[in-house]
Amino acid sequence: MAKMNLLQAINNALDIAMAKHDNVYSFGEDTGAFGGVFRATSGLTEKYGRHRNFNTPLVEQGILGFANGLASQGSYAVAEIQFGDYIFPAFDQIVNESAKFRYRSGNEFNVGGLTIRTPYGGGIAGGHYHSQSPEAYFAHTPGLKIVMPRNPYMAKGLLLSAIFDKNPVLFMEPKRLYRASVGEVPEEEYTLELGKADLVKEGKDITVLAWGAQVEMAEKAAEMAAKDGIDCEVIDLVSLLPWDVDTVAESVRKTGRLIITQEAPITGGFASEVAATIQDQCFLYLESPIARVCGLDTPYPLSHEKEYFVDHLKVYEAIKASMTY
Amino acid sequence: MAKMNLLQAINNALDIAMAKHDNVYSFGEDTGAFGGVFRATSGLTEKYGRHRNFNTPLVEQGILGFANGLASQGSYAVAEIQFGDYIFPAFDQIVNESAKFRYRSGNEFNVGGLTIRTPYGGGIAGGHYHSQSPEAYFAHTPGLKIVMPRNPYMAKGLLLSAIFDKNPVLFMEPKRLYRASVGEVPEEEYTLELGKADLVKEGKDITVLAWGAQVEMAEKAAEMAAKDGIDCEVIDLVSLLPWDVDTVAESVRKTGRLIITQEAPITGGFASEVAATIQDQCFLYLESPIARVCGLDTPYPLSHEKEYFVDHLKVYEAIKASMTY
Amino acid sequence: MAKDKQHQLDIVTKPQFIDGSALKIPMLQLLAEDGTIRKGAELPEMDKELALKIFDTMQFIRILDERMIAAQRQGRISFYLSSLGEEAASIGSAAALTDGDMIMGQYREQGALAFRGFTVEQFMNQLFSNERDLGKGRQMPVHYGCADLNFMTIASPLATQIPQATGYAYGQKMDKTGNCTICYFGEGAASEGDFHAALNMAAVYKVPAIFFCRNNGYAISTPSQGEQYAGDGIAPRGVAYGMKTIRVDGNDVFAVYQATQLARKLAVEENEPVLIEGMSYRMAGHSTSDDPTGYRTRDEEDAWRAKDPVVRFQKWLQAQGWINEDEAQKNYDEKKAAVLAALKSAETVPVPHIDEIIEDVYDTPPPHLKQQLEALKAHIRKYPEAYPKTASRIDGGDK
Amino acid sequence: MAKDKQHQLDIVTKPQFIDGSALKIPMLQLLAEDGTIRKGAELPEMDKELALKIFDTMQFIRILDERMIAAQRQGRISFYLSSLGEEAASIGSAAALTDGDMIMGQYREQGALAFRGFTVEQFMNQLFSNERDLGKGRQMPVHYGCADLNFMTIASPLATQIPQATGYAYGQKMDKTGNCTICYFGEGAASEGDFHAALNMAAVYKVPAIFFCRNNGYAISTPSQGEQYAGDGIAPRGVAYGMKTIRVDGNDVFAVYQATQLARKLAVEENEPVLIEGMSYRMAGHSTSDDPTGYRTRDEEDAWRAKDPVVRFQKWLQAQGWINEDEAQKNYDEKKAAVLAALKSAETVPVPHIDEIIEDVYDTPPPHLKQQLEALKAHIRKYPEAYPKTASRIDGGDK
Ligand SMILES: Cc1ncc(C[n+]2csc(CCOP(=O)(O)OP(=O)(O)O)c2C)c(N)n1
Ligand SMILES: Cc1ncc(C[n+]2csc(CCOP(=O)(O)OP(=O)(O)O)c2C)c(N)n1
Ligand SMILES: [Mg+2]
Ligand SMILES: [Mg+2]
Repeated sequence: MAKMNLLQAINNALDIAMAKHDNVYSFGEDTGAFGGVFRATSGLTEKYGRHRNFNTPLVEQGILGFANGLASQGSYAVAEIQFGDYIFPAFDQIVNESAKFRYRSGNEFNVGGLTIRTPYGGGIAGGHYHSQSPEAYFAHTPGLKIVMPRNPYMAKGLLLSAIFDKNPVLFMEPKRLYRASVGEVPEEEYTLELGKADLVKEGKDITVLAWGAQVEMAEKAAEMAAKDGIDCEVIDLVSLLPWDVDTVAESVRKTGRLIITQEAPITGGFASEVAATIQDQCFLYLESPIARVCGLDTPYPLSHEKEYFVDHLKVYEAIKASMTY
Repeated sequence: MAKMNLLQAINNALDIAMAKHDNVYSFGEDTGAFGGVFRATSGLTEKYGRHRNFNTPLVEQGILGFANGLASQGSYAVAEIQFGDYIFPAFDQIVNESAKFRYRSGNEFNVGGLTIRTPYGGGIAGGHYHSQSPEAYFAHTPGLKIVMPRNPYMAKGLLLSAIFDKNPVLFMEPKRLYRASVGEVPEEEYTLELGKADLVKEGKDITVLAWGAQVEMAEKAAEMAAKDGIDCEVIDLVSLLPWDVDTVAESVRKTGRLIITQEAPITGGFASEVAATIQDQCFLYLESPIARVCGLDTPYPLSHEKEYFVDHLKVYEAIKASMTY
Repeated sequence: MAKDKQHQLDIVTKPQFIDGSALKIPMLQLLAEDGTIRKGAELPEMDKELALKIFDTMQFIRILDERMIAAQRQGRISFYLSSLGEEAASIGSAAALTDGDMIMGQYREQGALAFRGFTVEQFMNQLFSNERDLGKGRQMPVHYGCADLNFMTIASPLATQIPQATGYAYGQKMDKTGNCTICYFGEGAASEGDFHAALNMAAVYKVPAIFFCRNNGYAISTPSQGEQYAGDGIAPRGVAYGMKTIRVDGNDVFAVYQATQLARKLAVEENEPVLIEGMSYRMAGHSTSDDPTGYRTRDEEDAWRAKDPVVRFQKWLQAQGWINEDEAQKNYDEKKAAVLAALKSAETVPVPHIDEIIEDVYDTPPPHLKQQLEALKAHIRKYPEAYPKTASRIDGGDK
Repeated sequence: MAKDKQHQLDIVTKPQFIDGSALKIPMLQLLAEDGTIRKGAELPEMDKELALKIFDTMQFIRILDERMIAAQRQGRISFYLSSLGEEAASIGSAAALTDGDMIMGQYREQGALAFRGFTVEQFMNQLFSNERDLGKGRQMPVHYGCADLNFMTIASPLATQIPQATGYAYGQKMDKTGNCTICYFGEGAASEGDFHAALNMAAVYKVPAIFFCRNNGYAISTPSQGEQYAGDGIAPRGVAYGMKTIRVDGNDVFAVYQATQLARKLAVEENEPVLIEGMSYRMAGHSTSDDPTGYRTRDEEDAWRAKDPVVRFQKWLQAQGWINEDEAQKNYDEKKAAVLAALKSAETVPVPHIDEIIEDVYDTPPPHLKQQLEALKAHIRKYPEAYPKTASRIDGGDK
């Protein structure tokens, strides 16, 4: 075990993957010898050479096009998009290509070796274009997997799973926690199963569901609620596609109440998908409406970041409201 | 009044808009003198010249980039994307640019004059890439309006509203109905309000909600259900962003039951947003879980199109299941 | 002119705007339109066997295209897209490659696929979306693909395969396969951002890729010159990316063959990506959904008919004494019979079993897809007459 | 060489690959690095008033950049991005335009904005995201914009403004405004698909647009040569699109001014879009988040320091007798004082009222946004200490 922050855990997972297989490649804007603007890929060029960890020209659609081709050739392509906000020029390559590659060819070809890494989320004074949480834009896309770790331990195990998973995986890294989240991480290789939610804290009164950096807000809110005598069950969804309906539904059948919190704007967010599914599956168990605690339906405003941010206080208030419905 | 099919109604709306203002421009791939692959823009070059209705080079991101710039200059830019399936290369220009143009500039600049027209939907033997219903990909984007007409009358009135609306509007045309849907349409200019749902058929037992071409399936299913003595209220949502929560909620408070049907895959679709919101707003009125009748979570398969298609039978079965819950 | 150190640039002191006229790219032609060898031209080596295989493939594709357009008109298939007039471009280039080289096409390269050995049955199974289609009937007609033949499955979104070719070739280079990737696309698709990304990245990474632009004058109804681009076609862009570039007469199978052969050498031996622009003409409509009389003249079409690549090559073969009219006709008739037979047979093969609807979304179907399939099957069982193609076999053991 | 009718192409019979060496684009330089006029060069007309306004703006931008980097280090603003070394490119080009011409920048063109008349207070209000910011404090520092000055609001996504410039210029042409649009972007951004779309469309539509590429050698840490592109920079691409193109020394304000002046004439009078590539160097880090010692050498930076555009221009001005060292220093000190004063004052202005959070998403806030605002305000009222910047004024009448 070693103490690592989330960035180090990711760097370590990349290192292990590249050591394990010669045909794991890591690339993106500024990810070469410089190691990326967040330094997630630092040291990799030194260790594996400039043909395995390298800079790309500044073109996200090209990064994903290249990555799709490389993965279809049988390699493991780990592409970094510098900020989640800049993934949209690659939207077509991801949604129309990566996601449909295997299906459309009848499994003659596939891009299972593809992993897309990108930092996402707010709370770092990034304004409109360095704060977005675009996961829901991708979650409507059969063929993709989407994973969002909340801490270093999960990041390493999930990233190793993602890289070697036989399907294209979008791996979204909570950049607010890159350095802020520190924890014990095994130094050797290990994997964590994709598609499984993680029970963060057991409780009996109400279920609070989150993913990525937002789990921290759920936990903090649960602590506040505990002082009011409310026993929250906190679940980290971990994977958004496919997502672990059973774990969430089972918890809600037990607690009878559900709060879902996400950073992204509420309308059309992934919280809506969870709410729609759970109201269906747990209809007879629900004691109050499923509440979504989410970003406003506006772009991410710099000067009102604190107000916009879905903090623990907002989640806490929603817990109380649900309990007293 | 004149009999028009949906294409003619759209062509007529474009004609009226271009006659009304000199700075209404219509453009897209093959939309020039040829009139577009569906002929929605036919006759416009003849009437308004090749500088007002014209072909673009084959580049969707360029079409939208150009359109954003033209709209920001104060013109009305009506851009056609040949198929909804090919809108994704323009995703960045729409989601990061059109939608945020006014907000990010503090209203110094805006692209309110932008309208994006695109045919969408399945049932025409189009396979993966001529059948998609991508509305939900855009519905998570504050700043956009999204409108989907179901018939010629609505298409004309809504398109005229969209073109002159002060916000960027994504106008999605049900291509399955381009020629199939025929109706009486006033020949003069008229507009229909954006953001308002339309009550297609009153009923008291259950609410069936749809938009675009799918409204036809809701109506047919309602007819079948009527024979079983089930009185359906059928609502056309018309606008997805912003959407008319009140009309839907009011109906569900009356009927106690809601079916939402969409062509797109179920996970992360717009039906999920409606279900999440309505279970919250109508919690105490619901007599059965809100049911979503949607596409499978797969790409759109050609040879199983009939099976994949969300037809009236599937909606009808869902109505019965909800009534007997 | 002095040199600027940092940029190694020549320095001038008078402002001068440079435009397309600074870079005129000529067109390689070896076989003249009348089937004779151009003065000064030297044909690349091509033995009789290869020459006849090329011609054979050309004939086959002509027949296939013709029959399937007819089949579409008869309502037997939903859609077809012909390569009439462009056979030399795809077949001549494919002939210059080895079987291990990857082919990534746009959709008008049935010639390259046939040259690789895709059988008439395989073509038909795809065109009829039946259960024997390698693509499991999921895509529209002409979206062929075959891993065994290193022919990447065609997909409708334009230009997406171009940066993918760069990535694929990167993998080939790193794996030291000794192979290259050829990527075909139209001059229309070259307007897409993906084209720009692809060629620039290929030049930077020095990958063994051949980018073959079929410039056939149209993108559906949009003429290339002046409406798709204002410059001298696509070739100058290769030069701008610092990539070796050549323009050929796309209707001259020898020019295509020679350029591709040399390009392959540059790609595989020197990791130099190459751009080839083949000038040709789309003789038919864009597809069966299109009627070109709406946007071009008969005269223009006739002018190009005189440049027919198959006729031209046949003349040369006959002059060579490698084939005569009767033999050519006999081959034609045989192939036509084979096409008709395969068509009839493929048409009766059922669509894939309904269970296939959820396969290949992921490597194995996750629980939610299995549930969705079960629900769908229950529904089909309830209304078998509404889903006739799959209902009868839904519970059969023939999956 | 024969001509092919359809394509007007020269025909050759020997295969020859063409590469970047076929098109070498020189660099226009009028003012040598030592501030003297190059032999053979003729300076464009520039009166004393304009020359001093340009120099003034250069000085101001230097001070602004320097002070704001310091302010960021002190934690007074969150982010800053300097244009050190590239002042001649943005100011020299802006000086060649009229006030009615639209400017669309990337983010390193504060010089052009200052030249247009953006006041030091306006700069500061944006940098401190306060309620006087024209952009209502919504975007990160340096994302300036001003409709009155025809300076489009900067946005972070790279290259998106390039096709927008094509569209904007199309509108100008159709409205017969007699104006053009200038669009700035880096050589890194020129790799994006949007660049390709923009220039090709501009050439096809013949719009009055000037595309000004600031080639400053880096995109964050990525060096241009060999990692961003393999060709001869960005200029050859203009030629490939059939667009008039010129390359200038971006550190020579006269070369920039002259090229832009001529480009404007082509754009406005002949509807000829123009590509200008200005060769320069990003002297500072990419932004305050960046430390360039990780990817480049001191030596390289020093070599470029010798080409400083401001020093060079000052030397010329002094030789001209239009300014002397003392005057320059005095101006400098005055500007510095003004910058410091504006900084101090802007820093104390509050952020926009919380009601602004839902404004401008649409032209008027729809009901769901009003509800979301009300809920947010109720929440802030409950926890005022958690939202100190807005809580105190939440119910004040000062919106
Ligand atoms: C991204 C995308 N946009 C639009 C289309 C619709 N479309 C199909 S083919 C075509 C024209 C292509 O022209 P070109 O690339 O020149 O190839 P050609 O058909 O001439 O062989 C268009 C616009 C598409 N398939 N994909
Ligand atoms: C679409 C997009 N991708 C990535 C980024 C992150 N980014 C910001 S600036 C930059 C480098 C830009 O380099 P260049 O265009 O050369 O301009 P310069 O900074 O050198 O002036 C990058 C990669 C972005 N802002 N937008
Ligand atoms: Mg073409
Ligand atoms: Mg740069």
